[in-house]
Amino acid sequence: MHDIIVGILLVSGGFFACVAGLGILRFPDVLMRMHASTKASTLGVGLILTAVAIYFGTLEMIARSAATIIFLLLTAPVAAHLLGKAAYRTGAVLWQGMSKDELKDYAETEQESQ
Amino acid sequence: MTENSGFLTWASNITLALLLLGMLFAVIRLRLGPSLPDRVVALDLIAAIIIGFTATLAVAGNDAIFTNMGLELGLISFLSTVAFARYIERRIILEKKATRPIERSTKG
Amino acid sequence: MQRNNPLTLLYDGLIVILALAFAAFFAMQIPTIAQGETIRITLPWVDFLDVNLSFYIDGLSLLFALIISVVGVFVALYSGAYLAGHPQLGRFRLYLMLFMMSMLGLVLSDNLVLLFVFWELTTITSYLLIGFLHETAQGRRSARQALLVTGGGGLAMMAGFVLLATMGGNWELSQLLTQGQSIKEHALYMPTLILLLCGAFTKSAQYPFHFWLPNAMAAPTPVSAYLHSATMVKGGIYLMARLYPVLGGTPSWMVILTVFGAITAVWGSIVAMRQNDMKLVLAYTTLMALGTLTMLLGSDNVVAITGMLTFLLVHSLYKSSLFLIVGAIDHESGTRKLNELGALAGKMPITMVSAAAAALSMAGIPPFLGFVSKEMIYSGAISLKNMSLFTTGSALIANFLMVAVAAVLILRPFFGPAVATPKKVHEAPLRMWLGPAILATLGLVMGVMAATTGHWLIQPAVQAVTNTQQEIHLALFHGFNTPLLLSALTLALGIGVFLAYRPLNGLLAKLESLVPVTGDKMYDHALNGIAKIAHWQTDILQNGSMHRYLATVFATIALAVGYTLFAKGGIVWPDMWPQLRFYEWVVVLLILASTVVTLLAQSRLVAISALGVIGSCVGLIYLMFGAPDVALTQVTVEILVVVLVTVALLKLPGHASVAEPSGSERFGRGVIAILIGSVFTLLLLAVNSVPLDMKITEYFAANSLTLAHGRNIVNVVLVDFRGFDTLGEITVLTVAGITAYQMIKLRLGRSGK
Amino acid sequence: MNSLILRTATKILVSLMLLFSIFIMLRGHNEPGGGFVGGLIASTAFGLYAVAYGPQAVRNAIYFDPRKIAMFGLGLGILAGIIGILAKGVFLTGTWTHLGGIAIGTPVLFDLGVYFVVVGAVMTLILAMEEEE
Repeated sequence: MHDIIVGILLVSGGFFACVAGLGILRFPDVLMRMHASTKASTLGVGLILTAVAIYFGTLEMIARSAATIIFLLLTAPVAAHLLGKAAYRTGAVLWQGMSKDELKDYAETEQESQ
Repeated sequence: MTENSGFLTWASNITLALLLLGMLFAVIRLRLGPSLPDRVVALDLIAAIIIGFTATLAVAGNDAIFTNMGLELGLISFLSTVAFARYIERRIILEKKATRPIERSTKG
Repeated sequence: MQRNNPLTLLYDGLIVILALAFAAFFAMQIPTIAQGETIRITLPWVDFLDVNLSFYIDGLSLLFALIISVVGVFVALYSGAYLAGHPQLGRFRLYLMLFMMSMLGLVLSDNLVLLFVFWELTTITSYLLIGFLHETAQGRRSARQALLVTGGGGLAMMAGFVLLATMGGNWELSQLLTQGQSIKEHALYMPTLILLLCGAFTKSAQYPFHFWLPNAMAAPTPVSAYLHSATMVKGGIYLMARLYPVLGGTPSWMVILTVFGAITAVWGSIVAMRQNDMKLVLAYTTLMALGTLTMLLGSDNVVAITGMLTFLLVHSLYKSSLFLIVGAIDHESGTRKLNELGALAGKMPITMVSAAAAALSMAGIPPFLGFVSKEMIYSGAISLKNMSLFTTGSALIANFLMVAVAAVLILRPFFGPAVATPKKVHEAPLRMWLGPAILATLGLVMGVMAATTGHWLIQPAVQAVTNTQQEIHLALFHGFNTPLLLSALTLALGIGVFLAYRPLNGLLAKLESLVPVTGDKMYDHALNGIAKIAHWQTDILQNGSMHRYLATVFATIALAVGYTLFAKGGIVWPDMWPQLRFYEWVVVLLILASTVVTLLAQSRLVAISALGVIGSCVGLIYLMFGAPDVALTQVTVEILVVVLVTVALLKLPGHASVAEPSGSERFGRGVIAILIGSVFTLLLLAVNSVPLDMKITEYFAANSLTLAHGRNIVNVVLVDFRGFDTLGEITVLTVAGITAYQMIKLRLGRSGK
Repeated sequence: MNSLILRTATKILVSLMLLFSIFIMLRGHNEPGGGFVGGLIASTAFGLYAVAYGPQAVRNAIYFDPRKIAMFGLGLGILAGIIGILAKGVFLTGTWTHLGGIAIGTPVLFDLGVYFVVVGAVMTLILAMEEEE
């Protein structure tokens, strides 16, 4: 029973990581690729880490996996934010189909200030 | 630490394969990536997958030693993305100072 | 002449007393050595190389030691007055004393290495003494030239000594002298001879290497008197004489020495005729003397050797006194050019007398020892079995030119028409005329008592050189025989040449201009050539482009390691495909993929980040093969590199894109890359095939916990067992950090780019 | 980079990283870790701080000049060696004492020295490059 849960978690984690890779490849512009990269990968890796925690079962291992997950959850969004801002600022090629661009007016004002 | 059951080894192998497939896609994006931010996104994903990789190895190899690297990588892989982001931003300002028109960053 | 304060007189006195002490000590040894005994003192110095301070006094070394110390006394006395008031007189005394000690050491040492050490010491002290008046560029140049030429010769000689010692099986000269026969037949005889003659010929300024001696006249006159006439330049002669029983007597020895000696002698005397500066005249006559000595050493009969040794003694006496006299004239009148001097006889009577005596001995006029030595030379040359005509001929030419030069040297300045001289001339101070006077009278006294000098001084030396108990007897008059006839002929020709001095000078000038290249020019060409080669080589190897450096480094490694692997047959092809688990295969695949990305990357940053991916994969491999520490370090370093590179690229915007290499260059780099890659793969395969020596690992595994209280062997080894290496590494790391910091700050300061 | 989000994240992360680096350094003797890796992680933490708050903030934070830190590290290393001489007569021999139940020894001191050297050297580089503006 214990193995089956670990196995399922592992495979689903792997699956999400693979989807993240696919996402990066298929999405048209930078910002959308970031969606895939940060969200899917964090989920994938998170699942694998929980699988590890369950597999070993010792307190130390659970704490270590939990710490790794927290670190990931902490760093991934900040990284994505910075990257997005930098990409947008430096005139990344944006997808035509984009419906709303909230950052446009704000970006102009900030550009002048620099 | 008994040897893994058949199902578990099968599962970990599949996960490893999926992870590495994702990594392969990322490397392709790294090659194709029109602009530098695309490439940085690919690198970010590779870092995340490596953490996953070490975790799966811990299960496959039935040894807790692998998790150290994952833990540490989780913390510091963030810095490379930050450094890249800063580079992307600063480069444009330097070019502006050098009064060259902003060419759409098609080349990395 | 300002009053000398008592202190300088004391210091002058000290060095004179030292020289006197040596002279007295060696004089006391004359009786014991004359009976054929030899004194040998050995002090252990470097045992395992069997190099020890062993000194050996026999006839030859005693003769040299006496010359060195006696002439040394008068030179020391003379230089006190000559350089009075010179700011660095103290340093001059030190160099002079150092030279005397090293010269004595050279002639007395028995161990080959010790002889070489003293040989080099004389070279260095001669460099210091020639360069004493270092204000003039000419002084510096000639000092350096003397050092390079004699030093180079010294190195060749050292190689010769090593060969000699291996042949003779012993480093002590006294033992080697007994094995003459076996050494002469030895296969290594010829190279040893060439190497040793290189040393001797450079030191004694023989033909190809003679150019440094006239230039050495830039030294103060007492130095020229002491080093470049009486003692140092005779070091080479001493070496050849000392090794005569071991190496002498073979046809190659005789031909080389006779030919080169004759050329130097004749060439020296011809050029001496043309000189206007008295010191240069004496310098070229010294060349003549050295040439004659070498020529005579090339002979194989005892009479010639006796002639050579007497001439050696005579030459030291009259040449040193003449040099000192020229110094006195220069010191008094401010010039030593022949055409600017005249009628000094009245003003400098005593110097005139001793100059006349020295010149007569030089010309070989009967009562003087010079005549006795010339007679012996002629009788020796005639009785030579082979090349006797050539030797007698060149001896004759050299000697009659000597007579002419002697006449020029004395008649023009002392008795010639009066000429205004820069300084008002009056007799040289006591200390400056005493030396030449005594040396010149010695020449006369020894000439008159030829038999006693022969028995006490020359005979033991001849026995030492020829290694036989040969009786010799010197006499003023051997009856009417061809040598006497030859002497008369020399005298007549000499006076003839003196009278026809003016036209002869023009002829000689033309002759000299015919000579395409002189030693001096060759020396300059050689130096410039070396500089050019260095320049050319730096241009190729260090032209500032990193690609060039890397390419050279990798190419050399690949070729060197590859060749050894190939030549030693170290290529081990694994018999079966490596058994790797599924995911290890995939990591390998990933590394290949990212390598491709690196290769095709346009922007430098992409290349570096792809390399980063390879680094992380390698980190994974470390992890999989049980090296977590290394994996941790590897990955962290990858991240830090990214930070540094992005910052660097911000500072160097121009470098962001990779410069497109040209077709051929790209191909070249590709070839080198493939080469180095395959070589290392083969190397690793070879290493893999050898069973791993588990001894160390077992030791650490066993002791890591017990001795060092730690389970993580890697870190325990790093910090405890091999702590010292880590200490070295962290020092290197600190230094690297600091230097990098300085360089960055330096760049900021200079260009701020 | 004056992005507010980065600054707040850095505040938390840097302290976590420093703690983690000391943790890695201290457990180095028995489990993977040690002076080198600890130092590297600390330098990464300070690097992040430099990116977020600028090099001058880092210099104020670490108070001492990084080169001095590197020198201090070397001093510790040599001190560990000297203790080895005093105690066992041979330079750098590990001497262990039991202080309050836990074993403390010169190798740990040496490891601390290595830690400071790595931090000092890497920080000198990073700050020099950052400040070169």
